[in-house]
Amino acid sequence: MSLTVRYFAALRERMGMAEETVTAPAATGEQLIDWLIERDALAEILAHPSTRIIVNDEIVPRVHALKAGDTVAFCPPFSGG
Amino acid sequence: MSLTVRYFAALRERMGMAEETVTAPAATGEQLIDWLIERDALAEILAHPSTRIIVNDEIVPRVHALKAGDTVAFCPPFSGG
Amino acid sequence: MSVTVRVQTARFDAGALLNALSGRDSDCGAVASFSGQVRGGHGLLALELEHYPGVTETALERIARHAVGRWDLRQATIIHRTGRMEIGEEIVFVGATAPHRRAALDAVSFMIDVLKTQAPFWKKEYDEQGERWVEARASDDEAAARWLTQTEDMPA
Amino acid sequence: MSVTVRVQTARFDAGALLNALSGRDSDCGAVASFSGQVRGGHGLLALELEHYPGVTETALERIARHAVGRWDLRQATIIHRTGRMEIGEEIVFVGATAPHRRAALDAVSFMIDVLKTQAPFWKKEYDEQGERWVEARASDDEAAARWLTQTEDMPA
Repeated sequence: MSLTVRYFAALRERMGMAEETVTAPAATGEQLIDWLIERDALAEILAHPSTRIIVNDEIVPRVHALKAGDTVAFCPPFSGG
Repeated sequence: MSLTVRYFAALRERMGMAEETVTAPAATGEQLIDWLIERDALAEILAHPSTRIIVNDEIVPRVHALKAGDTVAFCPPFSGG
Repeated sequence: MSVTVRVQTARFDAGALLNALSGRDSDCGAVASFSGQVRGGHGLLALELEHYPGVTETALERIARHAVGRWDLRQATIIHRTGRMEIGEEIVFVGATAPHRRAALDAVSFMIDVLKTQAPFWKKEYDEQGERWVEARASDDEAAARWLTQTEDMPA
Repeated sequence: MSVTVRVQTARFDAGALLNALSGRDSDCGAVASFSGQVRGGHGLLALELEHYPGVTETALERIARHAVGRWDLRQATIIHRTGRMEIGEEIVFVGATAPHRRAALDAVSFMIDVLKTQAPFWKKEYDEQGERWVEARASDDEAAARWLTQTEDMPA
Protein backbone atom coordinates (compact mmCIF):
# COMPACT_ATOMS: atom_id res chain seq x y z
CA MET A 1 0.00 0.00 0.00
CA SER A 2 1.00 3.63 -0.40
CA LEU A 3 2.58 5.38 2.56
CA THR A 4 4.21 8.72 3.21
CA VAL A 5 7.51 8.27 5.03
CA ARG A 6 9.31 11.05 6.90
CA TYR A 7 12.83 11.10 8.27
CA PHE A 8 14.17 13.39 11.00
CA ALA A 9 17.53 14.68 12.15
CA ALA A 10 20.39 12.16 11.68
CA LEU A 11 18.03 9.85 9.78
CA ARG A 12 17.01 12.61 7.39
CA GLU A 13 20.61 13.35 6.59
CA ARG A 14 21.48 9.68 6.21
CA MET A 15 18.55 9.03 3.87
CA GLY A 16 19.26 12.22 1.94
CA MET A 17 15.62 13.30 2.07
CA ALA A 18 12.99 14.48 4.54
CA GLU A 19 10.03 12.68 2.98
CA GLU A 20 9.15 10.13 0.30
CA THR A 21 6.12 8.18 -0.81
CA VAL A 22 6.60 4.42 -0.95
CA THR A 23 4.41 1.50 -1.99
CA ALA A 24 5.35 -1.23 0.45
CA PRO A 25 3.76 -4.53 1.60
CA ALA A 26 4.04 -3.51 5.28
CA ALA A 27 1.27 -4.10 7.81
CA THR A 28 3.16 -2.56 10.74
CA GLY A 29 5.89 -0.02 11.40
CA GLU A 30 8.28 -2.87 12.07
CA GLN A 31 7.58 -4.45 8.69
CA LEU A 32 8.05 -1.08 7.01
CA ILE A 33 11.45 -0.78 8.69
CA ASP A 34 12.40 -4.25 7.40
CA TRP A 35 11.28 -3.35 3.88
CA LEU A 36 13.23 -0.08 3.91
CA ILE A 37 16.34 -1.79 5.26
CA GLU A 38 16.22 -4.35 2.48
CA ARG A 39 15.68 -1.66 -0.13
CA ASP A 40 18.48 0.60 1.06
CA ALA A 41 20.82 -1.64 3.02
CA LEU A 42 20.58 0.85 5.89
CA ALA A 43 20.14 -1.75 8.56
CA GLU A 44 22.01 -0.25 11.48
CA ILE A 45 20.30 3.11 11.49
CA LEU A 46 16.68 2.19 10.86
CA ALA A 47 16.83 -0.97 12.92
CA HIS A 48 18.32 0.83 15.92
CA PRO A 49 16.11 -0.14 18.86
CA SER A 50 15.76 3.51 19.89
CA THR A 51 14.43 4.65 16.52
CA ARG A 52 10.84 5.68 17.11
CA ILE A 53 7.84 5.68 14.84
CA ILE A 54 5.26 8.45 14.68
CA VAL A 55 2.19 7.54 12.59
CA ASN A 56 -0.12 10.39 11.63
CA ASP A 57 1.41 12.57 14.34
CA GLU A 58 1.04 10.03 17.14
CA ILE A 59 4.01 8.27 18.72
CA VAL A 60 3.13 4.55 18.38
CA PRO A 61 4.76 1.19 19.13
CA ARG A 62 6.58 -0.51 16.24
CA VAL A 63 3.87 -3.14 15.97
CA HIS A 64 1.19 -0.47 15.32
CA ALA A 65 -0.92 -1.50 12.28
CA LEU A 66 -0.45 0.69 9.21
CA LYS A 67 -3.12 1.57 6.67
CA ALA A 68 -2.89 3.00 3.16
CA GLY A 69 -2.20 6.72 3.14
CA ASP A 70 -0.57 6.79 6.59
CA THR A 71 2.31 9.16 7.19
CA VAL A 72 5.06 7.26 8.97
CA ALA A 73 7.87 9.31 10.50
CA PHE A 74 11.14 7.75 11.63
CA CYS A 75 12.80 9.48 14.54
CA PRO A 76 16.25 8.95 16.04
CA PRO A 77 16.31 9.14 19.85
CA PHE A 78 15.11 12.53 21.08
CA SER A 79 17.67 14.92 22.54
CA GLY A 80 15.83 18.09 23.48
CA GLY A 81 15.96 20.15 26.64
CA MET B 1 26.76 31.51 86.90
CA SER B 2 25.63 34.52 84.91
CA LEU B 3 24.06 33.92 81.52
CA THR B 4 22.32 36.06 78.92
CA VAL B 5 19.07 34.45 77.81
CA ARG B 6 17.21 35.35 74.62
CA TYR B 7 13.72 34.39 73.57
CA PHE B 8 12.34 34.37 70.03
CA ALA B 9 8.94 34.51 68.35
CA ALA B 10 6.18 32.78 70.35
CA LEU B 11 8.59 32.27 73.26
CA ARG B 12 9.48 35.96 73.36
CA GLU B 13 5.82 36.89 73.54
CA ARG B 14 5.10 34.26 76.18
CA MET B 15 8.01 35.36 78.37
CA GLY B 16 7.14 39.01 77.85
CA MET B 17 10.73 39.92 77.02
CA ALA B 18 13.35 39.37 74.34
CA GLU B 19 16.35 39.06 76.66
CA GLU B 20 17.28 38.82 80.32
CA THR B 21 20.37 38.12 82.39
CA VAL B 22 20.01 35.30 84.90
CA THR B 23 22.26 33.76 87.51
CA ALA B 24 21.46 30.06 87.41
CA PRO B 25 23.17 26.87 88.55
CA ALA B 26 22.93 25.31 85.08
CA ALA B 27 25.76 23.35 83.46
CA THR B 28 23.86 22.60 80.23
CA GLY B 29 21.06 24.04 78.13
CA GLU B 30 18.79 21.31 79.44
CA GLN B 31 19.49 22.26 83.05
CA LEU B 32 18.87 25.92 82.22
CA ILE B 33 15.49 24.96 80.78
CA ASP B 34 14.63 23.06 83.97
CA TRP B 35 15.66 26.02 86.11
CA LEU B 36 13.61 28.48 84.04
CA ILE B 37 10.59 26.18 84.12
CA GLU B 38 10.75 25.96 87.88
CA ARG B 39 11.15 29.72 88.18
CA ASP B 40 8.29 30.61 85.85
CA ALA B 41 6.07 27.53 85.78
CA LEU B 42 6.26 27.67 81.99
CA ALA B 43 6.85 23.99 81.54
CA GLU B 44 4.96 23.27 78.37
CA ILE B 45 6.56 25.91 76.19
CA LEU B 46 10.21 25.73 77.23
CA ALA B 47 10.20 21.98 77.63
CA HIS B 48 8.67 21.40 74.20
CA PRO B 49 10.96 18.87 72.51
CA SER B 50 11.21 21.04 69.40
CA THR B 51 12.45 24.10 71.28
CA ARG B 52 16.02 24.67 70.13
CA ILE B 53 18.97 26.20 71.86
CA ILE B 54 21.45 28.55 70.23
CA VAL B 55 24.52 29.29 72.37
CA ASN B 56 26.72 32.19 71.30
CA ASP B 57 25.16 32.11 67.82
CA GLU B 58 25.65 28.37 67.26
CA ILE B 59 22.78 25.90 67.20
CA VAL B 60 23.76 23.28 69.77
CA PRO B 61 22.28 20.13 71.36
CA ARG B 62 20.48 20.57 74.68
CA VAL B 63 23.28 18.83 76.52
CA HIS B 64 25.83 21.40 75.33
CA ALA B 65 27.94 22.62 78.29
CA LEU B 66 27.34 26.24 79.30
CA LYS B 67 29.93 28.60 80.68
CA ALA B 68 29.61 31.91 82.51
CA GLY B 69 28.76 34.79 80.19
CA ASP B 70 27.21 32.61 77.49
CA THR B 71 24.25 33.94 75.55
CA VAL B 72 21.60 31.24 75.39
CA ALA B 73 18.76 31.75 72.92
CA PHE B 74 15.56 29.72 73.07
CA CYS B 75 13.88 29.15 69.73
CA PRO B 76 10.48 27.68 68.97
CA PRO B 77 10.47 25.41 65.89
CA PHE B 78 11.57 27.31 62.79
CA SER B 79 8.96 28.15 60.17
CA GLY B 80 10.70 30.06 57.42
CA GLY B 81 10.54 29.64 53.67
CA MET C 1 -5.35 26.01 36.22
CA SER C 2 -3.59 26.82 33.00
CA VAL C 3 -1.06 25.26 30.68
CA THR C 4 1.26 27.31 28.45
CA VAL C 5 3.35 25.56 25.81
CA ARG C 6 5.38 27.17 23.04
CA VAL C 7 7.96 26.03 20.51
CA GLN C 8 9.70 29.05 19.03
CA THR C 9 12.90 30.18 17.33
CA ALA C 10 12.88 33.56 19.10
CA ARG C 11 14.90 34.05 22.25
CA PHE C 12 12.96 34.36 25.52
CA ASP C 13 13.50 36.01 28.90
CA ALA C 14 13.46 33.36 31.65
CA GLY C 15 13.11 35.98 34.38
CA ALA C 16 10.07 37.50 32.71
CA LEU C 17 8.52 34.02 32.33
CA LEU C 18 9.14 33.35 36.04
CA ASN C 19 7.58 36.65 37.04
CA ALA C 20 4.58 35.96 34.79
CA LEU C 21 4.01 32.74 36.76
CA SER C 22 4.46 34.36 40.17
CA GLY C 23 1.75 35.99 42.17
CA ARG C 24 -1.01 35.35 39.65
CA ASP C 25 -2.92 33.02 41.96
CA SER C 26 -3.25 34.23 45.49
CA ASP C 27 -3.67 30.70 46.90
CA CYS C 28 -0.46 29.64 45.27
CA GLY C 29 2.65 29.93 47.41
CA ALA C 30 5.22 27.98 45.41
CA VAL C 31 6.87 28.64 42.06
CA ALA C 32 9.60 26.37 40.69
CA SER C 33 11.50 26.69 37.45
CA PHE C 34 14.20 25.09 35.38
CA SER C 35 15.97 26.69 32.48
CA GLY C 36 18.53 25.15 30.19
CA GLN C 37 21.18 27.03 28.24
CA VAL C 38 23.73 26.17 25.58
CA ARG C 39 26.77 24.98 27.50
CA GLY C 40 30.23 25.87 26.20
CA GLY C 41 33.41 23.80 26.44
CA HIS C 42 34.85 20.98 24.28
CA GLY C 43 35.23 23.45 21.41
CA LEU C 44 31.46 23.83 20.93
CA LEU C 45 30.52 26.78 18.74
CA ALA C 46 26.73 26.51 18.51
CA LEU C 47 23.74 24.20 18.69
CA GLU C 48 20.93 23.62 16.25
CA LEU C 49 17.61 22.22 17.43
CA GLU C 50 15.16 20.46 15.11
CA HIS C 51 11.61 19.44 15.98
CA TYR C 52 8.56 17.79 14.41
CA PRO C 53 6.10 20.65 13.89
CA GLY C 54 2.72 19.86 15.41
CA VAL C 55 3.81 16.62 17.03
CA THR C 56 6.32 18.27 19.33
CA GLU C 57 3.83 20.88 20.54
CA THR C 58 1.26 18.14 21.22
CA ALA C 59 3.83 16.13 23.16
CA LEU C 60 4.73 19.16 25.31
CA GLU C 61 1.07 19.88 25.97
CA ARG C 62 0.50 16.31 27.11
CA ILE C 63 3.49 16.48 29.41
CA ALA C 64 2.31 19.78 30.94
CA ARG C 65 -1.31 18.60 31.27
CA HIS C 66 -0.14 15.35 32.83
CA ALA C 67 1.88 17.33 35.39
CA VAL C 68 -1.11 19.54 36.26
CA GLY C 69 -3.23 16.44 36.88
CA ARG C 70 -0.60 14.44 38.75
CA TRP C 71 0.39 17.21 41.13
CA ASP C 72 -1.90 19.94 42.38
CA LEU C 73 -0.64 22.67 40.05
CA ARG C 74 -2.19 26.02 39.19
CA GLN C 75 0.03 26.66 36.18
CA ALA C 76 2.50 24.73 34.07
CA THR C 77 4.68 26.32 31.40
CA ILE C 78 7.05 24.80 28.85
CA ILE C 79 8.86 27.03 26.35
CA HIS C 80 11.38 25.36 24.02
CA ARG C 81 13.42 27.01 21.29
CA THR C 82 14.43 25.49 17.97
CA GLY C 83 16.90 26.58 15.30
CA ARG C 84 20.45 27.80 15.83
CA MET C 85 21.65 28.94 19.27
CA GLU C 86 24.98 30.33 20.42
CA ILE C 87 26.74 29.46 23.69
CA GLY C 88 24.97 30.93 26.71
CA GLU C 89 21.64 31.30 24.93
CA GLU C 90 18.56 29.84 26.57
CA ILE C 91 17.12 26.59 25.12
CA VAL C 92 14.23 25.66 27.37
CA PHE C 93 12.18 27.04 30.28
CA VAL C 94 9.94 24.87 32.46
CA GLY C 95 7.89 26.36 35.28
CA ALA C 96 5.12 25.35 37.67
CA THR C 97 3.09 27.01 40.40
CA ALA C 98 1.30 25.17 43.18
CA PRO C 99 -0.07 25.73 46.67
CA HIS C 100 2.75 23.53 48.05
CA ARG C 101 6.46 23.52 47.28
CA ARG C 102 6.96 19.78 46.81
CA ALA C 103 4.32 19.73 44.04
CA ALA C 104 5.93 22.63 42.17
CA LEU C 105 9.46 21.22 42.52
CA ASP C 106 8.52 17.67 41.54
CA ALA C 107 6.39 18.83 38.61
CA VAL C 108 9.29 20.85 37.19
CA SER C 109 11.67 17.89 37.54
CA PHE C 110 9.08 15.64 35.90
CA MET C 111 8.48 17.97 32.96
CA ILE C 112 12.15 18.49 32.07
CA ASP C 113 13.05 14.81 32.60
CA VAL C 114 10.16 13.53 30.49
CA LEU C 115 10.55 16.22 27.82
CA LYS C 116 14.08 14.97 27.12
CA THR C 117 12.94 11.50 26.11
CA GLN C 118 9.29 11.95 25.07
CA ALA C 119 9.21 15.12 22.94
CA PRO C 120 10.60 15.04 19.38
CA PHE C 121 13.58 17.39 19.52
CA TRP C 122 16.99 16.70 18.00
CA LYS C 123 20.13 18.56 18.87
CA LYS C 124 23.09 19.05 16.53
CA GLU C 125 26.41 20.37 17.80
CA TYR C 126 28.75 22.51 15.73
CA ASP C 127 32.44 22.76 16.58
CA GLU C 128 35.65 23.42 14.67
CA GLN C 129 35.77 19.80 13.52
CA GLY C 130 32.32 20.00 11.97
CA GLU C 131 28.88 18.95 13.13
CA ARG C 132 27.29 15.96 14.84
CA TRP C 133 23.90 14.88 16.12
CA VAL C 134 23.75 14.56 19.89
CA GLU C 135 23.21 10.96 21.00
CA ALA C 136 20.47 10.28 23.49
CA ARG C 137 21.92 9.52 26.91
CA ALA C 138 21.09 6.47 29.00
CA SER C 139 20.96 8.80 32.04
CA ASP C 140 18.10 10.70 30.38
CA ASP C 141 16.14 7.47 29.89
CA GLU C 142 16.70 6.62 33.53
CA ALA C 143 15.60 10.08 34.67
CA ALA C 144 12.38 9.80 32.65
CA ALA C 145 11.79 6.24 33.85
CA ARG C 146 11.64 7.52 37.44
CA TRP C 147 8.35 9.20 36.54
CA LEU C 148 6.79 6.76 34.08
CA THR C 149 5.42 3.30 34.57
CA GLN C 150 6.63 0.52 32.32
CA THR C 151 3.46 0.48 30.26
CA GLU C 152 3.15 4.22 29.85
CA ASP C 153 5.51 5.46 27.14
CA MET C 154 4.00 8.92 26.77
CA PRO C 155 1.97 10.50 29.56
CA ALA C 156 -1.50 11.05 28.13
CA MET D 1 31.76 28.94 42.30
CA SER D 2 29.91 31.55 44.31
CA VAL D 3 27.39 31.71 47.12
CA THR D 4 24.96 34.62 47.57
CA VAL D 5 22.90 34.85 50.75
CA ARG D 6 20.77 37.78 51.90
CA VAL D 7 18.20 38.39 54.61
CA GLN D 8 16.34 41.60 53.87
CA THR D 9 13.08 43.43 54.52
CA ALA D 10 13.01 44.93 51.00
CA ARG D 11 10.99 43.25 48.28
CA PHE D 12 12.98 41.49 45.54
CA ASP D 13 12.42 40.62 41.88
CA ALA D 14 12.60 36.83 41.43
CA GLY D 15 12.88 37.14 37.64
CA ALA D 16 15.85 39.49 37.94
CA LEU D 17 17.52 37.09 40.40
CA LEU D 18 16.96 34.20 37.98
CA ASN D 19 18.42 36.17 35.10
CA ALA D 20 21.40 37.18 37.23
CA LEU D 21 22.12 33.46 37.73
CA SER D 22 21.66 32.55 34.07
CA GLY D 23 24.35 32.65 31.44
CA ARG D 24 27.09 33.87 33.77
CA ASP D 25 29.12 30.67 33.43
CA SER D 26 29.47 29.37 29.91
CA ASP D 27 30.02 25.78 31.04
CA CYS D 28 26.83 25.85 33.01
CA GLY D 29 23.74 24.59 31.22
CA ALA D 30 21.22 24.27 34.04
CA VAL D 31 19.49 26.83 36.25
CA ALA D 32 16.83 25.83 38.77
CA SER D 33 14.88 28.05 41.12
CA PHE D 34 12.21 28.02 43.77
CA SER D 35 10.34 31.04 45.02
CA GLY D 36 7.82 31.20 47.81
CA GLN D 37 5.07 33.78 48.17
CA VAL D 38 2.52 34.72 50.80
CA ARG D 39 -0.44 32.45 50.10
CA GLY D 40 -3.96 33.82 50.57
CA GLY D 41 -7.03 31.94 51.77
CA HIS D 42 -8.43 31.09 55.23
CA GLY D 43 -8.90 34.80 55.89
CA LEU D 44 -5.18 35.54 55.99
CA LEU D 45 -4.39 39.26 55.81
CA ALA D 46 -0.60 39.33 56.09
CA LEU D 47 2.48 37.53 57.38
CA GLU D 48 5.27 38.72 59.61
CA LEU D 49 8.65 37.02 59.53
CA GLU D 50 11.15 37.22 62.40
CA HIS D 51 14.74 36.01 62.33
CA TYR D 52 17.83 35.85 64.56
CA PRO D 53 20.17 38.47 63.13
CA GLY D 54 23.58 37.04 62.41
CA VAL D 55 22.65 33.46 63.23
CA THR D 56 20.12 33.19 60.42
CA GLU D 57 22.54 34.53 57.80
CA THR D 58 25.21 32.09 58.98
CA ALA D 59 22.73 29.20 58.76
CA LEU D 60 21.76 30.16 55.20
CA GLU D 61 25.41 30.44 54.18
CA ARG D 62 26.13 26.99 55.54
CA ILE D 63 23.16 25.55 53.70
CA ALA D 64 24.24 27.16 50.42
CA ARG D 65 27.88 26.18 50.85
CA HIS D 66 26.87 22.64 51.72
CA ALA D 67 24.82 22.48 48.52
CA VAL D 68 27.73 23.76 46.41
CA GLY D 69 29.97 21.04 47.84
CA ARG D 70 27.45 18.23 47.71
CA TRP D 71 26.39 18.84 44.12
CA ASP D 72 28.58 20.23 41.39
CA LEU D 73 27.19 23.77 41.48
CA ARG D 74 28.60 26.95 40.00
CA GLN D 75 26.32 29.27 41.97
CA ALA D 76 23.90 29.01 44.86
CA THR D 77 21.62 31.85 45.95
CA ILE D 78 19.27 32.20 48.92
CA ILE D 79 17.36 35.45 49.47
CA HIS D 80 14.87 35.53 52.36
CA ARG D 81 12.74 38.44 53.47
CA THR D 82 11.72 39.34 57.01
CA GLY D 83 9.18 41.78 58.41
CA ARG D 84 5.59 42.24 57.29
CA MET D 85 4.41 40.92 53.90
CA GLU D 86 1.06 41.16 52.17
CA ILE D 87 -0.61 38.34 50.22
CA GLY D 88 1.13 37.62 46.94
CA GLU D 89 4.41 39.18 48.04
CA GLU D 90 7.58 37.13 47.66
CA ILE D 91 9.11 35.58 50.81
CA VAL D 92 12.06 33.54 49.60
CA PHE D 93 14.09 32.83 46.47
CA VAL D 94 16.43 29.87 46.12
CA GLY D 95 18.45 29.31 42.94
CA ALA D 96 21.30 27.13 41.71
CA THR D 97 23.31 26.76 38.51
CA ALA D 98 25.21 23.66 37.50
CA PRO D 99 26.59 21.93 34.42
CA HIS D 100 23.89 19.25 34.77
CA ARG D 101 20.19 19.59 35.42
CA ARG D 102 19.84 16.99 38.17
CA ALA D 103 22.42 18.79 40.32
CA ALA D 104 20.66 22.15 39.93
CA LEU D 105 17.19 20.70 40.62
CA ASP D 106 18.26 18.59 43.61
CA ALA D 107 20.30 21.43 45.12
CA VAL D 108 17.30 23.78 44.99
CA SER D 109 15.03 21.17 46.61
CA PHE D 110 17.69 20.58 49.28
CA MET D 111 18.17 24.25 50.07
CA ILE D 112 14.47 25.07 50.49
CA ASP D 113 13.71 21.86 52.42
CA VAL D 114 16.62 22.31 54.82
CA LEU D 115 16.09 26.06 55.21
CA LYS D 116 12.60 25.40 56.57
CA THR D 117 13.85 23.40 59.55
CA GLN D 118 17.48 24.56 60.02
CA ALA D 119 17.38 28.34 59.65
CA PRO D 120 15.96 30.49 62.49
CA PHE D 121 12.88 32.10 60.92
CA TRP D 122 9.50 32.41 62.56
CA LYS D 123 6.29 33.20 60.76
CA LYS D 124 3.29 34.94 62.30
CA GLU D 125 -0.06 35.02 60.52
CA TYR D 126 -2.51 37.91 60.81
CA ASP D 127 -6.19 37.42 60.04
CA GLU D 128 -9.46 39.01 61.13
CA GLN D 129 -9.45 36.94 64.32
CA GLY D 130 -6.03 38.19 65.36
CA GLU D 131 -2.53 36.80 65.07
CA ARG D 132 -0.83 33.44 65.57
CA TRP D 133 2.64 31.94 65.26
CA VAL D 134 2.82 29.31 62.54
CA GLU D 135 3.53 25.86 63.93
CA ALA D 136 6.33 23.85 62.40
CA ARG D 137 4.96 21.05 60.25
CA ALA D 138 5.94 17.39 60.52
CA SER D 139 6.03 17.28 56.72
CA ASP D 140 8.79 19.89 56.77
CA ASP D 141 10.86 17.79 59.15
CA GLU D 142 10.39 14.79 56.88
CA ALA D 143 11.39 16.80 53.81
CA ALA D 144 14.57 17.98 55.51
CA ALA D 145 15.30 14.48 56.81
CA ARG D 146 15.46 13.22 53.21
CA TRP D 147 18.70 15.21 52.83
CA LEU D 148 20.30 14.93 56.25
CA THR D 149 21.78 11.97 58.03
CA GLN D 150 20.65 11.22 61.56
CA THR D 151 23.81 12.61 63.10
CA GLU D 152 23.96 15.76 61.03
CA ASP D 153 21.54 18.32 62.36
CA MET D 154 22.88 21.31 60.49
CA PRO D 155 24.93 20.89 57.35
CA ALA D 156 28.35 22.36 58.06
